[in-house]
Amino acid sequence: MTNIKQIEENLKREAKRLLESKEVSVVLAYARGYDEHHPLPYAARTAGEVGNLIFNEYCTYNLARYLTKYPPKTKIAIAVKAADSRAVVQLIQEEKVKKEDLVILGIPFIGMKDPKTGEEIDQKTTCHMANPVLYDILLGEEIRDAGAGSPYDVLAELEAMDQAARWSFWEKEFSKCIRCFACRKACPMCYCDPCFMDASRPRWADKSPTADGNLMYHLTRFYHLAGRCIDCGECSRACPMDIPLHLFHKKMAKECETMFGQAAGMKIDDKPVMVNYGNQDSDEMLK
Amino acid sequence: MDFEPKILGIACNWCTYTGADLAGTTRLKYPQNVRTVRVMCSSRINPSFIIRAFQLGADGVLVGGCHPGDCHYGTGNLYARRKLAITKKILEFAGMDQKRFRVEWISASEGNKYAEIVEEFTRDLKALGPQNTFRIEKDSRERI
Amino acid sequence: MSTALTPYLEMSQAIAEAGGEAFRKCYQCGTCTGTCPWSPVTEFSIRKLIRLSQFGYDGIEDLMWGCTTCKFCVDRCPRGVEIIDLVKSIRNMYAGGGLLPTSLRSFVGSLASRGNPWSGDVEKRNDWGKGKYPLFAEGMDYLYWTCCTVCYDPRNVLVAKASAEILNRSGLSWGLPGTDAQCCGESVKKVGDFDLFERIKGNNLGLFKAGGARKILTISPHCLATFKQEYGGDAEVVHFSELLDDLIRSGKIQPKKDRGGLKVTYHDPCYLGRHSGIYDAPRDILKALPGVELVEMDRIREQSMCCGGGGGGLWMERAKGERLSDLRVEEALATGATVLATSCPYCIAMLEDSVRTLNADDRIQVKDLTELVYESLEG
Amino acid sequence: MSRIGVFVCHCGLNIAKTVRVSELAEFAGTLPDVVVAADYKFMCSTPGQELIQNDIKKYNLDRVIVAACSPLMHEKTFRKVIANAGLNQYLLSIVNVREQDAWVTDSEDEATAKAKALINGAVYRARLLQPLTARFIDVNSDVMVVGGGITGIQAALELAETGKKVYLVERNSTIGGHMAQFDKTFPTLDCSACILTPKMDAVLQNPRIELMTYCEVEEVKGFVGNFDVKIRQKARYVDHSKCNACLACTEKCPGRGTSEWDEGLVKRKAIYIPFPQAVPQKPVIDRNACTYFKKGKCRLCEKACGQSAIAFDQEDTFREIKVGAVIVATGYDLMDTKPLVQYGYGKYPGVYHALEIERLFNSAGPTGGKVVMRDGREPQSIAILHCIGSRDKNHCEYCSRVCCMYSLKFAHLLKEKTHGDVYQLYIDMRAPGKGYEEFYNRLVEEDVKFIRGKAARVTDKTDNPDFAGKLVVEVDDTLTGRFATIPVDMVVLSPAMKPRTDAKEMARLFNLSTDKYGFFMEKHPKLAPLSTMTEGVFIAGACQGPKDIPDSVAQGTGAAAEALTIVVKDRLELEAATAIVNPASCCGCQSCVRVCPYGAPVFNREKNVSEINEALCKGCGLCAASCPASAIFTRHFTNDQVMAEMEGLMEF
Repeated sequence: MTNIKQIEENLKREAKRLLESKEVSVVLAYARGYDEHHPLPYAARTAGEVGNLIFNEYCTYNLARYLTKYPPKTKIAIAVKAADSRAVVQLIQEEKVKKEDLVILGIPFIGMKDPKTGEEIDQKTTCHMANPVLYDILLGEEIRDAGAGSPYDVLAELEAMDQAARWSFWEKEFSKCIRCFACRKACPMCYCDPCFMDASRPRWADKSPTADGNLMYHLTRFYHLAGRCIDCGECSRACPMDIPLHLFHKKMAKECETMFGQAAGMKIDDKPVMVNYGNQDSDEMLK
Repeated sequence: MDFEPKILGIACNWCTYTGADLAGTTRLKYPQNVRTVRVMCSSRINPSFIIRAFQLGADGVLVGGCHPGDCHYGTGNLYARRKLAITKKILEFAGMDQKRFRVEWISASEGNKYAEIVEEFTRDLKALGPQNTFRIEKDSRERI
Repeated sequence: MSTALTPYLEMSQAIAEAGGEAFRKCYQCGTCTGTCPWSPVTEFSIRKLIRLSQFGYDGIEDLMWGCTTCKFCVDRCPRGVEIIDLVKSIRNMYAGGGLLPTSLRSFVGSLASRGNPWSGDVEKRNDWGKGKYPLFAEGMDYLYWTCCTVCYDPRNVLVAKASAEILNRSGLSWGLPGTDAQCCGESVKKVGDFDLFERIKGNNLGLFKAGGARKILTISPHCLATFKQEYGGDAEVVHFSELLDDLIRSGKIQPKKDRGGLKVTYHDPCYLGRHSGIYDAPRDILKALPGVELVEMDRIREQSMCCGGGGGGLWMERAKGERLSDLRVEEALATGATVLATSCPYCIAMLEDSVRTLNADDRIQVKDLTELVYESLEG
Repeated sequence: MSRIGVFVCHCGLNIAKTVRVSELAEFAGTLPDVVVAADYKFMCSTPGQELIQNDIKKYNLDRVIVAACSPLMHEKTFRKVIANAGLNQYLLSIVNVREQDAWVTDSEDEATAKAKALINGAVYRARLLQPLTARFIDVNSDVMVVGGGITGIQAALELAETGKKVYLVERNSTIGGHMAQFDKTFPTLDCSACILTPKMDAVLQNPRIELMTYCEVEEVKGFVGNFDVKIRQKARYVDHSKCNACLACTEKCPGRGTSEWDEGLVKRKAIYIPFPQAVPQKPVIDRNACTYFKKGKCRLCEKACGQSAIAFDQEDTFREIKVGAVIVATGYDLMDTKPLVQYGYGKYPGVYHALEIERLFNSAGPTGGKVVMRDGREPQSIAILHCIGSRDKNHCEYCSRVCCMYSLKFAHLLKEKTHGDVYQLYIDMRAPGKGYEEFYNRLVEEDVKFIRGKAARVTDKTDNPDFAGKLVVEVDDTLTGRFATIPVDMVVLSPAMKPRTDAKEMARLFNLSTDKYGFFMEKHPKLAPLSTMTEGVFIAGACQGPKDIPDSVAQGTGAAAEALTIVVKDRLELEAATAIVNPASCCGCQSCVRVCPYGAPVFNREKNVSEINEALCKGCGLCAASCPASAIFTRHFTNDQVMAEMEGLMEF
């Protein structure tokens, strides 16, 4: 696997070339935060600003969420890891961005670390893939053996619980929610503005973080992300109260894969599962 | 007085609601625990409705739609099937007892099937007892 | 006194409660009697029996013992009336009160005392095998449930031997039930003695569970149908013809001896065909025997003619000319076949009886599938 | 704050018997925002309606709740009632306390408690109802009739008489349907051709009927008043504009095809007209039987044709036709009797089914009207077997209604033409129509032998010497209670009437639903037998269920009248409950555009929001449920209205 420093070099070289040739007007990557372990998302607009770019094991942010914030037709280059590339594919599927406006810099890497805890994160929270699904330029060699086990193994413990135990688990977790909406902010697929939570007719949930309001917010978001979530784990990392939201999203991704035979963000010409139907969908899933 | 479950029925106007009417015109007798909301198509049902129904204290939710292929709007219930399937999985993973949420395809000519399902569902729910998972006490809930 | 009929509705209510309420669906169209194999040869009319039970008119006693539960009428009834259940429930009302016809009292008595209908000595149940074959033990592939008829009836003992020899050559691990095994109880339930049936069933189910039998192999289709439809145990039940067909297909049993163009016709036993839906396995077996030419009779498969042995028929006295097995033998002779093959001990007994009474033993022989296959192995 | 009026109907005793109506009205009065609550014996009657209208004015109500029968019954009635009292017709909520409450329980407490909960839900919902104005769309005044059988012909003629243009689409190369195959019709024994061909000719001559034979419906788009039907004109390989129907081509043709018209009893040429009085009387070429198409040489018909009308290079062509209403009259098929092995159809040549016998009787049929069997013999004894497949749980559980009568007709014709013995094996002789019983009595007097018993088996194997060479029918003669064997030369089966084999596809084309046997589903079996759930599409004749010619003709006329109610108007009021996008909330995810079956939502590229074309929107609400930002309001079923009703229902 290409050494991380080498990837950073390649990133800077490509960013400089793209900006100087005006092929793109902005390069989305990472820059130093207040220290090495806490990088920040960074938009380099001129060749000079490329110097600030860095890439290390802590650059976990999913930059795809910024693609929907730029006005249409802006040419953007974006550095994406495996999971982030699936987010880009999903956005293209939903026609929120156009492939021709993007230059995708793929980063094949395993071993990202969670800035908060410093632990390695790939097995537990992400989609377990090493190579980006879609890229124009690859900033390192492709990784052959992506390691055994499926991303859904981590669900075994929760799935083994009986319903009452699972309910008390989630009830406790949701009660911690302070409605800061960081999870919504961090998610590349949550681009609705205003969100259903901001509606007042009907008021789906009360504005203050009451138990039932939290329940409605999180369960509805799980539904909105079903078949669209690319399992990057950013929502849990962004959550100040450490609610393991990624587990629920992972479970939904697993169910969608088994029921509809399609994983999110894998192929550009797929249609998102919830706005599609299969004649061969069996009624068993309703039993 | 033993426990009488409250079931919220959401029925599609063209098939299940008409089927329920047919059960009435043929004077079939079935328990009166179901209160039905009529919607134009089973695809009108938003998963948030189901979550809200359980929050409002429903002991069971019965969604009724046309058989796949019979939908008055063509493909409405095919989308609904996926939406309701994922809703079932959300409820299950969150910890709601699976037997409290039923989705049945009941056509306009299946009055007896409607009556049988309501009877069976009421029996199951009586065994399960009241639903206290999502229920929120009435007083802590302001009016919409 | 007037010959007018008056409805005796308490009787029909009682029949309904005993499990025969299906008579309410009948609109007396006559398909059942038209289809019933007994109609051309006897006074018996199943439609009349249903009519009488609808109103509780008297005359039920004269008709109630005519049916051999061959299920032909049930398959054809346009109203889906479960006619066999009705016949069972009528007989239950009479048998319950001990009003069995004399010819049936002996076999029911023997079942009650010895657990087999042939007044056979309980200890001698497995003596036909002369100790050569193993008893069933946990972990074996199959519990080979030998029906009382193949244990005690001299003619059918040959079937037991042939089948045992085949199993020995099949490479499967199998064993016989102990001597505490009893009849599957099909006939006794069909003659209406439900309590005796429940007792026997309890005993046998106990044996299955105690022995830890996962797969049960039966030689008689009556055991097959009763175990599957009435016993409700969780073990898998397979008929000998189904297993034999697989064994031949997978090459574990290779019939080699050329039978030199032997003309064989096959009689579908009602409990293997209509009751259990097995039609092709026996035919594939016969086709796999070298030098055997299978010629089919007119009434076969779903439309097969009953031999008259089911539902207690084996023990009922039938006047000459009123025996279905005679007609069946004649039909077999008409095909020019020299062997009438079948796969049910009751059919073997009935057809053998008819071949003798029609003294056609020089023109045709009755053989069980296992015997034919066993003879083909000897080469 | 809204001012709600609640009106509880007794419906005579239908509701009042189990729901304590006065207590219900009283309860309704105590609910917040309910200004008046009353109950009355018949709310839908004129006094009942006036009661509501007076209360609207007296208490100036702005919402009305009627607790009565199902909204599917009288919602439209009560909408007119409050509209006439000046209140917008959508400010109404119907509570179903009859079909789904009073009629389905015997316990008064249960029924009343449920009624209270239902009313409470309605009050919650009523508060949020919005006034809606109906929309109007223009209506195309033409009508399409699909299916050229007697029903379709009748409908087309009636509509053309009123001055409307009619497109009559028929799949076969001629109109006339099954009726044209018959020789006589019961009970009057009219010759079928004599009463049908004038009507067929009238269709041909009528300038306002465009006859489209050898055509199939390919695709249907649009909605009531504006259907857009794509028709496939199958290649005839004969240019009908040039052909003068001299039929010289048919003499020379060496091609051999099985004649579907004669039910396969006989062969026909490759270039053919099905029967002499076919309309149009111009031939078509059957590709599978034509030597030119199979081997590339022949073209004898081209040489024989004086008008050079033969066109081997013809292709299927398509036409888009705009109509305001559609009548589907696609008729029936007879059940295939081969699977009923016990009757030996297909095994014994002497066994015929009903349509085959009709062709034998028909003078234009394969045997010129003489009853001659496949082996050339004239039958001296015939058995007609009723209920083959009908009234049978294993096949078709329904009674096919017409077989008793046409079997009687067969018996008469067989008696008349063969002077032989005729047996009829029936379960119940069903002769309910005008002159039907009299026809049955006439047949009894003509010494037809009626046996009350369903035939169980037909076989040629018998050991009775004097049955040799005969077909033996085994039956339980239930009147004598004895088993009987009837030796006959010929057996006629009266099979069940079934929907067309492609009824499912036809239903999908026109968005119709079918009942569990495959017949098209009417809106209401008693009150709306000809209309369907799809507005503007009507059904008539045997495609809706087995029926005889008089009923089919009556339904053809009825469907014509119903279609007329739409096409006489130049503008049509459409359901107002459609969906609308709130652009402020739309996040441009286009889920609605992807799911809508009618293509109503369109994505506006500049504003990056979806907009809904209300003319195409049917108000199903699929888009609203798929919209993550809940930016779409389906009028009359908005999110807050549904959730409010749920809250009200769950309160009690």
